[in-house]
Amino acid sequence: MSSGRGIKGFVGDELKLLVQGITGRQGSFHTEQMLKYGTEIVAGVTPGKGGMEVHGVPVYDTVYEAVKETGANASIIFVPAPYAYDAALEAIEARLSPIVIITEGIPAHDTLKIVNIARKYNIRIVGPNTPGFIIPGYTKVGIMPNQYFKPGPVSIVSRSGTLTYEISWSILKQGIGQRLVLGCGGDYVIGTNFIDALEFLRDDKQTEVIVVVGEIGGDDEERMARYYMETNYPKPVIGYVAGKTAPEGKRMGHAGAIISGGTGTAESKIKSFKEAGIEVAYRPSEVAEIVRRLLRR
Amino acid sequence: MSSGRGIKGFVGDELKLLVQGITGRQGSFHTEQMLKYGTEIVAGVTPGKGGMEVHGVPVYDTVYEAVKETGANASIIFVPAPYAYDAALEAIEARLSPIVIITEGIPAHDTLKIVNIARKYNIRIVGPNTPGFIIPGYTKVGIMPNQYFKPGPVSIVSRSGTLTYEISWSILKQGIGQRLVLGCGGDYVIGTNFIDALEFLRDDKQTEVIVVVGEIGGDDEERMARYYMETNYPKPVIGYVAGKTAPEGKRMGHAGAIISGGTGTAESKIKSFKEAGIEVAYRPSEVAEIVRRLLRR
Amino acid sequence: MFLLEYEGKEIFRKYGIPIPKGFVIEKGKSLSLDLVREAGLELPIVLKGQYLMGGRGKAGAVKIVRSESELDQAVKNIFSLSIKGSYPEYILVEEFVEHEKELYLSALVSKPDRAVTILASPYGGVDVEELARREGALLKLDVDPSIGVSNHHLRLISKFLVGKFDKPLMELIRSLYNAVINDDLLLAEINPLAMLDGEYKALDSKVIVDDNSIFRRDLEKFYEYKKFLTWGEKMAREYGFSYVPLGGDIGIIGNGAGLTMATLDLVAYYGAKPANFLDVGGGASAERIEKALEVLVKEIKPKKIFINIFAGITRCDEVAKGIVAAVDNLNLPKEMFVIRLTGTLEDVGKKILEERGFKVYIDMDEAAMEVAKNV
Amino acid sequence: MFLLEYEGKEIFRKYGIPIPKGFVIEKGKSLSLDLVREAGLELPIVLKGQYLMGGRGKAGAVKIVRSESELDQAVKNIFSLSIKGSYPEYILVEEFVEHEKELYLSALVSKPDRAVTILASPYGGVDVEELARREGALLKLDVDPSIGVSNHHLRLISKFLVGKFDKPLMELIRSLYNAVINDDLLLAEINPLAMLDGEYKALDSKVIVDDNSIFRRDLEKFYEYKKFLTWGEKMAREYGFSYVPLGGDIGIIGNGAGLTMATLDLVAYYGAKPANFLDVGGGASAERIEKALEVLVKEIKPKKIFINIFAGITRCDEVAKGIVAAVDNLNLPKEMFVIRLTGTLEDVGKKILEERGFKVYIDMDEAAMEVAKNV
Repeated sequence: MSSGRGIKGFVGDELKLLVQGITGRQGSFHTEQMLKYGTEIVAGVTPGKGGMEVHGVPVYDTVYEAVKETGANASIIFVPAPYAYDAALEAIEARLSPIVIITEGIPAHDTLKIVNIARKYNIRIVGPNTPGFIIPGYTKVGIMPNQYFKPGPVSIVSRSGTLTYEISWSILKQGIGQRLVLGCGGDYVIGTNFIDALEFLRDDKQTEVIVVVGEIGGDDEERMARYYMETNYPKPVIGYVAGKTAPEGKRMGHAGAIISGGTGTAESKIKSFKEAGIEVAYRPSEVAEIVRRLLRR
Repeated sequence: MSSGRGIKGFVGDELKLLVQGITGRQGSFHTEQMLKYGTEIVAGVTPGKGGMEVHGVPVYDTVYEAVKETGANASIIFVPAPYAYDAALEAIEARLSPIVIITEGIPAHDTLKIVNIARKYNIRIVGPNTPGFIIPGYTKVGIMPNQYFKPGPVSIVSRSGTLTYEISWSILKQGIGQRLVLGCGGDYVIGTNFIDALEFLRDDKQTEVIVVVGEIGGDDEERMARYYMETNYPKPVIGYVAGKTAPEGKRMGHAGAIISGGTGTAESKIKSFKEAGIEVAYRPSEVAEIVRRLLRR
Repeated sequence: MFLLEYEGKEIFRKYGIPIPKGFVIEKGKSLSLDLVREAGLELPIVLKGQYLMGGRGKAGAVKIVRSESELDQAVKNIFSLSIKGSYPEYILVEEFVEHEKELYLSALVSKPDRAVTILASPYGGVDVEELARREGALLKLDVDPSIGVSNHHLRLISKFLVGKFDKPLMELIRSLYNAVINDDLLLAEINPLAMLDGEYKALDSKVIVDDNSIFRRDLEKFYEYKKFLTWGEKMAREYGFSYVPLGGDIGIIGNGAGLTMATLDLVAYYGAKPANFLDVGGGASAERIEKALEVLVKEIKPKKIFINIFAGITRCDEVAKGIVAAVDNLNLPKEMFVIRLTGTLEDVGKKILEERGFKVYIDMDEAAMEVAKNV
Repeated sequence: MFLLEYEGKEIFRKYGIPIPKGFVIEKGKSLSLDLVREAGLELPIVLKGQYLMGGRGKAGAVKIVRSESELDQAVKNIFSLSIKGSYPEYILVEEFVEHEKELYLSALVSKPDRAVTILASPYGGVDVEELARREGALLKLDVDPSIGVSNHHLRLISKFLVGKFDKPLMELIRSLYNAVINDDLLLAEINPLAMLDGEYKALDSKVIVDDNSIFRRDLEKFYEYKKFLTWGEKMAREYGFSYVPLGGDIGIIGNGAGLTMATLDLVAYYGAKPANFLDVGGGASAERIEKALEVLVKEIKPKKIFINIFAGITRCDEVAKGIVAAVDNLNLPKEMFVIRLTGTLEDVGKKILEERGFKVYIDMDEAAMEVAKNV
């Protein structure tokens, strides 16, 4: 009974969310925000706090119990970095997917193991250090403010948070809504990168244009550009790269945002976009202009 | 360019075999036997023996080099038990599939890890402690004698070696050949069990009848019977179980062949076969009689 | 390989799993109150006969001793109690552990799940099979050994067992898992696991070590390995064949575990009783065949011997030579033998045997019928 | 966090990777031949300035000293050599290692492969980027960290490096992998790895520790952490914002790393030069905003300040209060500020600021154009 709300390979049509770390400050606040947005949150987990309620959501001691009682099929994780590895494994073993890891400051080696184990079970990890994702009109599994998103044909995948809201809003001001807004996460190792996102958006009928919001560090943008070109990607992609003025060797906020040994520069990324035929926006607001032109509205 | 020789989900149409442990006594002997049978063996590996030849097959120091040079895509492992874990991982990381582990005496915990890691990469493990498999007219990746097999419509999956040749031969004496003869292996933990085999034989057009040769210990037979019934298996299966006279608590040769705590008895297995509508043979030669009847020849 | 209770508890101790204070006395030794006190114990104590098989409770081989006067008789009684013909060679002397609750806990290599499975129940002291039948009494958790046990597993099990996250219990579960992984165990069962005032003690142990781990582990120190073997069992270990005496009339030799079992079954099918299981394995030499026959003749003393060889790697000429050698050396009557021989070098083997007056069968059923006749 | 060469070598030593004999002297200390001999070294020795960035070879901060007379001058020289404005605070004094061959070896967390990647080349002493360009010069091996490094990896790398399975080299590779896994390293590079008579020594080290491991690892002992911070950098660490001085005219404050970078870029796009990167993070309090402004004003001394807040979790009223407090406490001219403020509680924030005479922009471009005007 596909309602077409979900996105194949990413999230199903009947998302029942579990919030891990629901009793914490952040977990509790965003549970309320997600509920307001209409997300179906069926359970929360905080070890030792089983039996409580948070904004009407029942809290369990373990994921196992929560899933057994409520049929949760996806998770969002707010637990502090030292416990995030264990929490993610708990979600993986309960076969929840996607698992969105909001937590900042998880060691790269922990994430590496999480991602490799998840892959084994065909489970999607989003993040860590991500704002999550929102599918306007269906669900929000994340921490983005509710007001900048409306259903529409543009999907945005991004390595940052606030900048993504900025761009979403500027698109919205043109009267154009979004199909999916996905934060890939600012960490060094992440579960879902640009290529992964393009992969599952390829056949998503409701996505007409894709915006990729990159930044300095790593080569996810370059690889995405190559993927775009080599697989004859069937939809237009607009690229923006933050950090054109960043110096070498300095970390710009995100764990992954660092230019080192001359690699990871904005120039390199923009060049690869151009070579692949991806239209480049130089200002955040230019993204919206290009989107409007491409959609001929 | 499917030639229909392979079996989907098990072995491809263009098998290029690597022999790990090719310079050992067993490895070398069976390399010759397999070559005689017509198996395409492209390389062998024995660490430290790179540069040699065994029956005309080039030997490499590492699987990596062997695969790079020869394009090997499957492996048979003859290395002694203490080194088998490492050899299997080497084959897994080179993405060879299937990987047939002939070696006897591998600790169950090593096999457990091998099997779990292989599953992650979607790689098929056969064995350990198996005679391997033969697809008459195409290839032999195993140690069974060459003379008891001819192409035909019967697939045999078995937990034993010699008994399987016995049954194959008795079928052959009826003028009926085999599509696949597969030894699942006599160890406690194995990579491919009866259900796995039935799974990939389900859609194999060339298999008309399946013979399952079980034995005491574990509950692979009972599970297979349940699977057969619950999935409305589309082909007739004939079951034979060795060990009807075995006492409790004594290991009958194979690591896995032991009745303990009243479970794993032949009676239980035969009962589950009958309940599932699987025809039971009480003597090895009776298998051939039932096969002939079912094929109406 | 099964371990004795006290051997299993030694492993528990190594991994930090609490066990009752105690010590072991050997058969033939007596037990005095002084000895008990030297070991730091006080009455009451528990005496437990050490058997490889279950059922000792029912047999009366577990005895609580509350006064000095009972001590001597209790020891003697237990050493004279057999279970299925086996007498204990050791008694485990342990402190009597008061407890408020008994739990069940085990970790094992699960064949169907291809995982290390942890089983737990708040209703200890009962068979796991019984617990499995009771709705909701047993928690089963599969741990992927390529990932390992995680804190969340421990939390879940602890809560199931005692209703809360109990650190000592969680550590105990982790230790049990580690024992299974690091000591190549197929099973480590604690039943019952006693609980008193937030402390835990493993009152019993059931441990199986993987025989295949022999190349990296000293298995020869364990009772089941070093225990009294019959001469035939020693020969089997030395010459590399599998041998299990059964008590019937027809001695059996086969090659391959499955074929040998099938041979036993076929003999029984035609109405006779197999006397043993003997698998000579793959590629058996004439010598191994000869020794196998020697074991059968001397230890099993069968009325007839059925040799069933389907030769793949095995060579029929070697088999034939072994039979001839055994017949000559042990002065055996030809009439004792029914020989089925087919496969690699069948003609050579057949010729050797026929020259010595043996009939050689090709068909397994025919041969089995023949051997079952007139026994 | 980058480690100094000698800090990286300490880690190597901990994992059993052989390093040259040596010791470290601090800036201000002098070096005598006696000191060298006390440490068990003899001339010739190598003096190496300890920098966080590369390029010291070219800069002349590595010096072989062959006679006592050169010693003093060499030390002075190195301490006075700056690379990109940074002077070394330590010199590593090491034995001079004769060797017949230089290899390249590293293990790192690979972002695209989501693996621990081992890189190896028989042509050491050359940049890895250069090696990657040479056909067949570099072996790249991805290790799944949920499985770990296996013997077969070690065999393969050893053969690639020295043409055979060399036990000491294989152990060294395993140690390097273990260091990366167990010490939360993002990179551990040995270049060159010297070889002489079958022995190996890590002549240099390049090690990056994962900053995120701070909750389970003592990172504060490392130079990059404890090194002299500017007052502003200390404030940033204390109040939890990210701050990087850059040297232009326009002070920048944003929320979110991406948005702040984009703000810098936009200012540059409209022709002005950003003076810094300063991300106040999510949900910043008035106090954090105030402190951020204080850092900018006192340490960067910008001509103008551009505050760009797109409030999600952040609240505009808090931001406004912080600005007002800073302006009051530091006596700042309103004209200095261009403020873009939108999102959560936008109206409240706007009202607070407008009451104080600030113009508040909603549109990022407009604000950026404004700030870039007349600088």
